[in-house]
Parts: sequence; structure tokens; C-alpha cells
Amino acid sequence: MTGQAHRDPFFHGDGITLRFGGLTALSGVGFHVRRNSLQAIIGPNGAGKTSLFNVITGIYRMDDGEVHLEGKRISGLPPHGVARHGIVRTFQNLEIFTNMTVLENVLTGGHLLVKYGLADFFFRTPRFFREERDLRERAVTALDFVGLSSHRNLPAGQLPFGSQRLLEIARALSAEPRILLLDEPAAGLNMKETTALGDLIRRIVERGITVVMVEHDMDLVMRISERILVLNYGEVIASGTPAEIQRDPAVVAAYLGEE
Amino acid sequence: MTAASAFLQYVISGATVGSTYGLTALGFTVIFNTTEIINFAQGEFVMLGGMLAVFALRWGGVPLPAAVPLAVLGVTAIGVLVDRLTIRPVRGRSPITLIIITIGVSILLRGGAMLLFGKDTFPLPAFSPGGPIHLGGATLLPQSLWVGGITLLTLLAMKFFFERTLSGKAMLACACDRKAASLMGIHVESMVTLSFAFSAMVGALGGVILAPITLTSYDVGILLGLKGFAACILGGLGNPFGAVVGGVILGILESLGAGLLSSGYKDAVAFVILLALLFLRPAGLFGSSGAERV
Amino acid sequence: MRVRIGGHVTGFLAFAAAAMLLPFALPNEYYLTVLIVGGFHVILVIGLNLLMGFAGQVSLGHAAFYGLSAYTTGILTGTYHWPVPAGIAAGLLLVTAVAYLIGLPTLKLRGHYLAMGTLGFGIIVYIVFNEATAVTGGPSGFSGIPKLSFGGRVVSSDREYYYVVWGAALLLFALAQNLVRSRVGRALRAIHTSETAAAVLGVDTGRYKTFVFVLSAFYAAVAGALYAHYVTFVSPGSFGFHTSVLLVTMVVLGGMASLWGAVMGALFLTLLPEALRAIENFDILIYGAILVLCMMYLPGGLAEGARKCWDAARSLARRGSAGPAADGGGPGR
Amino acid sequence: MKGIGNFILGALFAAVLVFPASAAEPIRIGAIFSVTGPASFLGEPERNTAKMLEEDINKSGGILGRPVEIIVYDDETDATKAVTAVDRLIKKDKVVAVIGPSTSGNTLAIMPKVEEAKVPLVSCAAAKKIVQPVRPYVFKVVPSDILAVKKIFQHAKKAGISKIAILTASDGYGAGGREDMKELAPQMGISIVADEVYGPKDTDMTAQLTKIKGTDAQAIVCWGTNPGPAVIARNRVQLGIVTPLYMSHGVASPKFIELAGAANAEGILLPAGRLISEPQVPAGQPQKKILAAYIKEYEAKYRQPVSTFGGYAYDAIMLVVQAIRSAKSADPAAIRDALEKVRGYNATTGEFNFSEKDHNGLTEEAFVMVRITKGDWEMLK
Repeated sequence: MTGQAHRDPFFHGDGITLRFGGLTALSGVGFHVRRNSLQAIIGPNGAGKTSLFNVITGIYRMDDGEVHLEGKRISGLPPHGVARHGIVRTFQNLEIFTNMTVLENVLTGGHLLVKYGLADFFFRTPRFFREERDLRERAVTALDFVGLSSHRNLPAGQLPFGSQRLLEIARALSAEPRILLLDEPAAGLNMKETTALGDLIRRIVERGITVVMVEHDMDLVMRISERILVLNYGEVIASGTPAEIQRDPAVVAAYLGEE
Repeated sequence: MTAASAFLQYVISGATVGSTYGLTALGFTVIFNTTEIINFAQGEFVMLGGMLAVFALRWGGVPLPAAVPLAVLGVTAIGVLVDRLTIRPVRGRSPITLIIITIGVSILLRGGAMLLFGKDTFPLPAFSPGGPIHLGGATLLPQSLWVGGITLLTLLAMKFFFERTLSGKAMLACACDRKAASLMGIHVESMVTLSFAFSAMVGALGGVILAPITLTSYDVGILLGLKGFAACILGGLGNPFGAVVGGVILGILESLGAGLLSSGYKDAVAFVILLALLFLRPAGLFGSSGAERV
Repeated sequence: MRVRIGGHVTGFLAFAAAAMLLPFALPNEYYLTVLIVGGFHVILVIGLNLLMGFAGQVSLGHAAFYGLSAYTTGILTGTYHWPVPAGIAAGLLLVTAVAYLIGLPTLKLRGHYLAMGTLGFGIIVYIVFNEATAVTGGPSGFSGIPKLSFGGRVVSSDREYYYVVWGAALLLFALAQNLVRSRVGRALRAIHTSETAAAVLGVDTGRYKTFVFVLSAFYAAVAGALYAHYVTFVSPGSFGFHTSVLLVTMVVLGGMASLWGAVMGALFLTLLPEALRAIENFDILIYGAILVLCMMYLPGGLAEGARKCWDAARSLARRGSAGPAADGGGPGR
Repeated sequence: MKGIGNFILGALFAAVLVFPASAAEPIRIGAIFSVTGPASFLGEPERNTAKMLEEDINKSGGILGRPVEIIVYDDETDATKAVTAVDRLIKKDKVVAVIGPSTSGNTLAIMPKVEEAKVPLVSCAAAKKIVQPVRPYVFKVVPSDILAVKKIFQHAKKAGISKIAILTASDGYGAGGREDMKELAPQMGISIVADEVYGPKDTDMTAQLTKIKGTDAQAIVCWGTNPGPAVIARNRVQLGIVTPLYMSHGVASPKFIELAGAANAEGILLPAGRLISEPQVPAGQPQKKILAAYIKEYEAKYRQPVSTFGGYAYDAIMLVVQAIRSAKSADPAAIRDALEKVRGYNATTGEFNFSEKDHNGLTEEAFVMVRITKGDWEMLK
């Protein structure tokens, strides 16, 4: 780990271990992410990439290790607790709310930003209208940001696959997260969509959101990520800039097998 | 009547009634394994088993050894009809909608039986004559041996079918992923019809072997359906072995509850224990609680 | 800040007006009784629809909450002569508490296991009604419950009771509509499709599921209290497994995740048996057949059927007044 | 092919109902029976009897020159449905009197409605609470269970029995019997050593009987209606229990013997109305003529043996018809007053003597003890 990461440990995890019965999905994984950066996580299938996301967001309970955000410990919290600290994720195989419209999906994303209570929504107080209107504006902006605002009243289930991916990102953005975890956002997209996705992710980072992306599409990873973490069989085998990673023998071996 | 023989008596009679809960639960499992539907008309298949046998005797004058298989075949045909007329046309609908359809079907079957066979209760002669058998202070009807034997045979047949035959595996595949199964060349719709036929057959078998002990009428299906569903859950949904064992355990729990605690609260006792087990093992005794794959 | 009157508000006001004027259009008071019972079912089914249709948590034991409230207020006002409002309040409180306690462990279960958990709870409560003879009057029920009264003023006539019941139903419908069109409503629907995704967005799914479970039990309790002081008699048979299944059928037949569907489903399955009453013997067959056919050919329930008719009518009307060229716009056009 | 008979019959009635062909304004009598649901075996014979009597009365010129229409509704053994049914009868069909319901629970549910509307109700249910305290507009034709209990206890005392076990169904009928037995036993020097309950639809009672076998009970009294008691009779023989077994008048029908099997029913004692033991009723007995006529016509028309419950409907309807004739008016209040003045009226259940204080009008004479021997009823003196 290069020294530079230690000076600003915005978001970091140490010694993360996760076991499913006999199988060890993650052992002793550590990571450091600088504020407002774009970190990618790569590794062959089954390396534990998604498990790491599941552990960070509290869907799985880690057997050992800790995760800190700006000094505050967030490991051990349930998913909705982790979300309160501004960490939101998308899913590898799309978990959009098909029983709602595109706009309603994104409104749900902003769930934590609205504070009105029982009395407000039951008796329609001015606070309810005000907060709902603000949320609605934020949702429309998030949809504009990903270019879906024209489909806002369509049932989410009717969107084509590529747009559903963008919807999930828009939904995450409307929560105004500090850290956005993207789980294989480019999976199933064609060349044109992947390039557009790369620009979108850059624009997200420029908005001040730290992005951590699990991804297989090497062109995309190498093109837009500032640092890369490589996992294999649940262990970290390399970490560094795209250039360093491309030359790292351990990574080449893991991916291409021994010469 | 020592306490021990009383206890043995509770267990024996509990196991006998429990076996029918098990057979009904097996019927639930077969359909659940193929379609993820809980078939609320399962209790009616059990009722029709007993009633068709009774009326094959009365109207058709058919002797018992012929009436029983005839009844089971008849109900199997009804099972296929139910699938063809109500479930197949609405393939792929959400499980809750299909469950309500099976509720409608159970009302139809019950109403039809009431109109055709009337509202009275009917006895069915025992399969083999002879008085009760004495076993360590407790007594057992010969018919209970038939109940235990047939239940065991059916369970083994079901386990063999699901684990060792191709169509058995095909049926399981349909439940896991309908699209993938059809891509593998499995004709999903006929598998579902087969599952309804099997569950109707198993249910009718349960109805026919129990009728000589407990009499039958057009509305015995409701309580049996309820207990069969509970047995299914107790054993772990989708697990044939769990279904039958769950049924027998439920029957014994009820019998012990009545004998040792209070006969009025016997069903309550059985359900309290069932719920406690459910809270401890949310996927039933033998069910596998798969972690949610995200 | 111009508050845009949503289509849903005008729809609600129209329905409310119709409900208030209906008694004057009825040929005789028998229909009032049927509509009062329909009102109980509407309140029950709105609550259950929030739980099942919106949040996706099936409950096969909701008649127990309906019964617990009816018995509590019945016994407190009948045996212990509490004033009626106090009896009702006690019933509502008890049901809310019981629902909370039952909800915590039960809602950890999913799908068919949750159905079994609620089913088991419903049966246990039914057995207690049957067996605790000293308190509940046992299987032949409990009579002598006083009529509904507020501060000395007794609601005696069916017509007055109709307005009390449908007043409550309309108020609870409006509250449900406000709930559904808020962040809580969206959170519940999110839980229905993917609990994990909802949790990741900050929805405390456990707390929300318990909230909607307790709320739907509260709705059932209101219906139970109104039932007890109308029939002035309660018996276990009215609150057993059969009733819980009927309520679930009303929700699904009416249309999941649709409050209008809840109203339609409840009224349809209350009026249908009454209409079939004249046909002896076959009414049960026709009832079963209608249920199966509706579920087969109206996947979204009566609500979807109504919406389709509404859209068709509107497009027909629009085409009719669209312009001189249109030749009356037959539906086939 | 009797099931099919019902089928066609139902269609016929549906048609008849739709086209009532009568000139003068018919006298409408309402009836609520549990034709479906758990108590359906009560409601079916009651409805059949009502339809039969409607035809007979109209064939013999109706009442006061006007035809009679008996409108029967099925409450499906559900209290809420009974309430909507009674409102439909009173407010929509404008009936002059209401017969039924079949169960005690549903009767209690609709009593407030009939009192409010001042329309006389003649219930076919047994519970004492229906006529205690006496309500002006509520009558009952079924002899109170306590009279049957008294008959059983008298017989048991004569046989030197002082310790009994009771096994009752957890439904309206069973709970009523249990209450009366627990009330009357101490008064007659009998102690209840076991108090067990079973579910009306339960299919196995060996646990309860095994528990009773462990007590020093000298007799078992089972209070319930089919199929429970038949299963109990079978379980008793299976467990080799020889303690004498008393049943309630609820099972007083040939159906019970058929279900239990003659061997298992051997020696069972029960109080029965005269309807069931009619063949052994001496010729001179006042009810003999009515019983014979009712049985002959019912069994010819429906090809089913008569049941005690059908007899209750017969008595209730004939009492109302009798009251209309003696009051010479179909006004509900007049019918009520006439009903209260009924004295010495012989019907299938017994001799009715109503009064302001007694709206049941029967004594334990309505019952006679019978023993089941070789599959048939034997009347005990």
C-alpha cells in the first residue's frame, strides 16, 4: 500500500474475513479509498468482489475485520444503518422496483433525505408537501443526469436493460451518497453504452462522490479508474494505479494463468 | 392402564392420524416442487378419495378392492382436469393469484361433492377385517397398519421419483427456473399437469386409507388441508421426507396435547409448538434456509 | 404553492359523496344491513391490502385481530359495563399491542412460512375464543353487547349506523391513500419487490414491516369494534380460518396494491353471496366459479378491470368529441 | 340415486321460486337454516321439511284462505350471514314470522333484530339462553338440553352410577350440554370425574378416551352430533372400554348406528324424541298419528330417514300456522300473542304448553330413554 493513502484514510477496511460454512469467501482483505476518487476492484469470477460489497453494506455479517468511514466504524451495522452513513450500492443483477414507475424508483432512493413523520403524511401538512416537492426536484435532476427523465412515468419494468442499469444508478444518486458502490455496472452493455457509462461515472466523481466499482470490462477499468484493487480467491493480490497493475506479474498470472 | 401404555396409545393414534397429514403434505410438496403454488384444493383431493370410494361401493356396487383404486384414479383424473382448466391457461401468473384460484377450485369441488353426495357422513369398510391389535397395553386398529404401510411406501416412491428418475428431476427444475427448464427441452406444462396428477393421487390415497377409521363427508377436506399445509411447513417446504415426518410429528403433538394437557387446547398446543419451531428454524425442520443470493 | 388537486382526490370525493347519498336511493333497509357488513369488510380489506398488496407480507390470520377487538369491547361493555367508547379504545389498544408482539417474530419469516405463522396465530386465537367459555361464552358465542353510543347518545337505527361505519371507512381510506402516496408507501412497495434493495437505500425494513402489520391489525380492530356493537353478539365462527381466507381472497380479487381494488373486492364478495341467496343449492358452485374465472381473466383484479373500462370509456368519449371527421368512433375503430 | 334426487329437486325449487303463481296475497313465513357449513346436517332436514309443509298447506287451501310462502335462507352456520338473512326476511320479504335458525349461536345473534322489528321468532336451537330470560318475541321448539340431561342422570342413578366422565363437542350444542351437565350433576348427587372436550370435525378421540379409561368413571356421557359421537363409539370399542356410554339426543337417528357400526353401537343408551322411536310408540299416545304421517310423507318425498332436527322445523312451522289460524290474522303481534296462548298442542317433539313465563313449553316427558340393541332402537320403560 503506497504511503499516500494513509495520510487521508477517508474510507478504509482492514482484515476483512468472511466464511460460508467451510468456504472462506474473503480472508484478511484490506482497502483504502481516498475522498472523491474512483477506485476499481477487479479479479476473476468467484474472487469475492461482490461478497466484499455485501459485507461492506451489511447484507452479510463479516466474521472478522473492520470498515471505517472518516474514522467512524461502520462494520457490523445493518444495511439501512450503513446507508445512513452515505454509502449506497447498485446490484450485479438489477434490483429495481418493477412495481413502481421510473420516477417512484428514484424517489425511493431519496428515502433518507426526507424527514417528515407520521402526522405529516397522514394529515398532509405543509412540511409534507414541501419535502416531497424538494425530493421530486432532486429525483428529476438525478434522472436528467443519467438521461432518463423522458421515461419518468413509465413502469420501471418496461425499460430496456441498459436503461434499467442507468435507473439503478440514478436511484442511488438521488440518495446523495458520499460513497457509491457500483457492482458490475457495465455487465450486459454494448460498446456504445459502456463508453457512455464511463463518462457518466467520471461526471459522478466530478460531482464530489467517491466511487468504488467492481467491473470486468478491462478497457473501462483501465480508462477511468485512478486506483485498482485486485482480488483473487478472497485475498488482495495487488493494489495500485492502472499502469502498475497492468505490469504486476501476480495479476497477469491470476488472470491469464502461468505462461 | 399404566401411564406408559397411555403414552404409547397417544403416540400410536397420533401417528395414525399424522400419517394422513403427511400424505396430504406430500401432495402439497409435489405441486410446490413444480410450481411454487400452495394448492389449497389439496384437502379436497383427500376428501374426494374417501367419498368416491364410498360411492363406488354404494352406487356402483363395486367391491372394496376395486373401489379403492377406482377412487384414486378418479381423483387423479380430477387433479389433471383442475390443472388443465384452471392453472394451465394462466401459466406464469403470480403465485398469490394462483393460490386464490386453488381456493376457488376447493370451493367448487366441495360444493359439487355436497350436491352429488349430500351432506351426511359416510363410513368406509376397513381394508382388512379383525378386531383391534394389542401392543404393550395400547391398542391398534388393523387399518392403522395399512395407513402406516401405504404412507411409507408412497414416501419411498416419491423420494425415488424425485431423486432418481428423469421426469422427477425435470419437475424440480421447473420450480427452480421455469425458463431454464423449458430451454432444456422440458415440457414445463406437462410437468405441472403431472404434478397435479401425482398430488391428487397421493391425496386420494390418504383419504381412502383414513376413511375407514375416521368416516368421511363432503367437508372433511378443509381441516385436512390446513393440517397438511402445517405439516409441510413443519417439515420444510418442498422436502417430501420432511412433509411426511412433519405430518406424523404434528399428529403425535396433537394426540399428546389432548392426552396430557387439555383436549380443548390440543390444536392450539400443536400450533404453538409449530410456531416456536418456525421462529427457531425459519425454513422448517429439514428445509434448507438458503441465504438470499443478491 | 399551488396544491394540485390530484386525480385521486377528486375520485375519493366523488366516491364519498356517492356513499353518503346512497341510503336515500335504497328501496328498503335490508340493503343498509348488507352495506354495513360491506363497510366492515372494506375497512378490513384496506388494512390487509396495505400489508399484502403494498408491502407483500401475506397474512392468513387477520380475522383474529378482527375477533380480538370485537370480543374485547363486547366483554368489557357487556360483562363489565364499561362505557362503549372506553371498551372500543381498550380493544384497539389490545389489538395494537398483540399485533406488535406477534409481528416481531413472525415478520422475520418470508412467503409461505409467514403465511403459516399468521395462520397458526389465527387458529390459536380462534381456539381461545372457543375454549375460554367463562369469559368468551365459548362456542355458542357472547350476547348482550350494548349498542354503539357516544356520551349517552345511542346509535340505534341502521341508517345512523351506516353513516358511522362508512364515515370510518372513508376516513381510513383517505389515511391509507395519504400513506400510499408518501415515502412510507414507496418504502413498503420497495420491500415488496426487493427487501435487500430497499434496505440498502436506508429503509429499516424490519421496522416498516412491523409498522404496516400493526396498522393493518388496527384497521381490523376498528372493523371488529363496529361489528360487535352492531350485531351485539359475537361468536368464534365469524372470526375463524374461513374468514381470514375470505379477506385474503377479497384483497387479491379486488386487486393487489390498489386501495380502490380493496373497496371493490370487499363489496363484491359481500354482495355476491347475498345476490346468490335466492338460488338454493347452486349458490356455492356459482360463487366458486365466479371466483376462479375472475382470478383467471382479471389478473390485476377488479381494479384493473375497472381501469380498463375507465380508459376505454374515456378514449371512446375523446374520440367521439375529437372532431367532425370521426363517424361516432365505434369501439372497433 | 338419492343424491341425484336432491340435484333435480334443487333445480325444481329454483324454478318454482321464480314464478310463484297465486292470486291472493300469500302469507310469507321466513326461515333461516344452516343448510351449508359445519351444521349442514341440521339445516338440510329442516329445509326439506319446510318445503314439504309449504306444499301440504297450500294443497289443503292455505291459511285463512290465503296461500303460504315459506322463504328459506341458508346462513351457512355463520352469525353474520344469519343477521343479514333475518333483515332480508323482515325488511325486504316482509315475513310475518321467522322459523329457525338451526344453531344456538345464530339464534342469539338475530334475537335483537326480531325484537326490534316485533316479529315472532320460533327457534330450532336448543340453548337455554334463548328463552331464559323470556323475551316476548322469542320462542323455541327444541326441548332444553337440561331436560335430556335430567333423563340421562335419572337413568344413571337407577343403575347405581354416581361417578361419570363427560366428553363434549366444542360447538354450540356440545358446550350447552356440558354447561347443563355441570349444573345438574351436583344437584342429583353425581360427580364428574373427567371433563374432556373434542373438536366437532376431529377424526380421532382415542387420546380423550384413554385419559377417561384412567379414571374411576362408572359411565361416560358424550354430548355432540354426528360424526364425532360415531368416532367415539368406534374408538371406545377399539380401546376395549366397557364402561357404559350415554349419548345425547343429538345423535338420535339411524344414521348414527350406520356410522358407528351396529357392533360398536351395541348397548349405547340415549334419550330420544318420539320421532326416532316412533314404531315403538304405543298407538294411544297423542303424538302417534302426527309422527307416523310426517315420517311416511318425508321418507317418501326425500327417500332419507327422518331426523330429530327435521321434526323441530315441523313443530315450529305448524305452531306458527296454528297461531295464525287461532288468531285469525297474519299480523306478527297477533301471532305472537296466539303462540303464547298455545296449550296442549301435540307435535312431533311432544306436547307444547307455552305461557308468558315458558316459551319452550316442554317437559322431560318429551324424551324417552332408548337402548341400541343389535343395530336397532329399543325403548326402555
